[in-house]
Amino acid sequence: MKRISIQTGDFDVASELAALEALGGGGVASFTGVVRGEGGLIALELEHYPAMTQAQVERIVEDAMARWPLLGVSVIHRFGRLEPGARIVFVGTASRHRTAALESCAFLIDWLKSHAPFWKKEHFADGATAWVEARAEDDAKAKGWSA
Amino acid sequence: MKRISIQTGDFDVASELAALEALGGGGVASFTGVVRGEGGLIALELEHYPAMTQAQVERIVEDAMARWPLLGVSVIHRFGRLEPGARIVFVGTASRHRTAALESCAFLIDWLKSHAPFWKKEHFADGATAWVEARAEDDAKAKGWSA
Amino acid sequence: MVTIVYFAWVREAIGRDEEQVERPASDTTVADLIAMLAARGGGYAQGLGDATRLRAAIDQRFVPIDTVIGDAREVAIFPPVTGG
Amino acid sequence: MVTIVYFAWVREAIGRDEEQVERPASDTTVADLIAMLAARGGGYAQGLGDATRLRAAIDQRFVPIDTVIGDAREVAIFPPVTGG
Repeated sequence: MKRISIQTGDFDVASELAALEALGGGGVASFTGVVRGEGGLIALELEHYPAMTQAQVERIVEDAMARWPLLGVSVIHRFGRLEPGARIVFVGTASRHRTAALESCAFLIDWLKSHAPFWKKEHFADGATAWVEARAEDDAKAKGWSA
Repeated sequence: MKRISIQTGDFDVASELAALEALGGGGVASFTGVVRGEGGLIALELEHYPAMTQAQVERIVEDAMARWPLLGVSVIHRFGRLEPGARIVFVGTASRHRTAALESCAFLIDWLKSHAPFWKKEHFADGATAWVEARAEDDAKAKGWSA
Repeated sequence: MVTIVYFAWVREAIGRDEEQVERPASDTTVADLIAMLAARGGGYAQGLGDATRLRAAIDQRFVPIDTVIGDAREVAIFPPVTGG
Repeated sequence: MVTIVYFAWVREAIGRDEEQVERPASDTTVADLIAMLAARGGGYAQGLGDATRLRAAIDQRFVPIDTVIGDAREVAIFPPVTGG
């Protein structure tokens, strides 16, 4: 099972997990990213490169499925305006091996952070806005997987 | 938030995750273990040491919260008779740092596999039964975290 | 008296999940206790005959099998755990 | 002609998300193209003036900034990504 969705709307984590559980692998790992509302942030605006995003995420998922014995992968990434508490991203993986499920989930979220063509703009209560700067740390984490 | 439950009934993964997401950390990781129905298995019977289990899991969760900057941890472990497809165990963690959420989730499930006082008995379609043998691999994984 | 509790196939072999035994000398180890119980023969010999396959807890804490029992109230004897 | 697409603050500085430009010599690199565009001044200078802050994709594949454009149909210029 391979499910990839780049969408504006929210998603149902329970149904994603249920689909992964139903694959019979025995182990399902997930990571969900949520907008944090600190520092007066009132919204996050996510822009992406539509012509590239889906294909890019497909490749990342294929990489993960080649690297770990996975029965299923689900990746959902939202774009548009998201308020604090809103889900941004979901990665779910199913495997017979819990380590494969957990590691591939970490790999995919690291990769999305550093290689998926998304950009985040912060909107604050005082009207200020700021584009989020990429963190060298994220890049280093994603590179760590290429060893 | 710290939630630990040792129970016979099923649980609602969505509500566990929603509670973790609501903590505002931005990152929620989870692992769900499900009974595999292969090799003619018709049920798994989980026995545990009630006087010990809750306290033992509490200590493991405290260890994880001391080691990683976690906002919340949820651990659910079922016992009794479980059929293929049934959830056995759930670990959910919330943190501001995705690596902390994912690593602590892996740590907790490794620890539950090797240190929680549960024993599994397999029931097969032909009437045969067998106690699951501990795997040296699980023990090694849990030991890996003590470094 | 000391309470001894058994789990999994140890419990099944012995045919009971708990019993009281006379408190042994305080320098008795769990391994010694296992040997004493195994000497009863039958299901005890079957469930407790090979201490290398057994693990233990004293008063709900895992301990190495050569730990002395001291003033323990409850000693648990079981195979390696298989949770998760 | 080559399509150039911009994202995030590069797009905001330039004030457009896409444009067509005359196809440059095939040995032109993305860095060369960025320098040519930045020379237009104004928002272009602001968004493209510091190539060390920029990343690129050619025909929807990430490439190092010194990659030659060749017969690319679409060149994308943007800041380091911040997804996930």
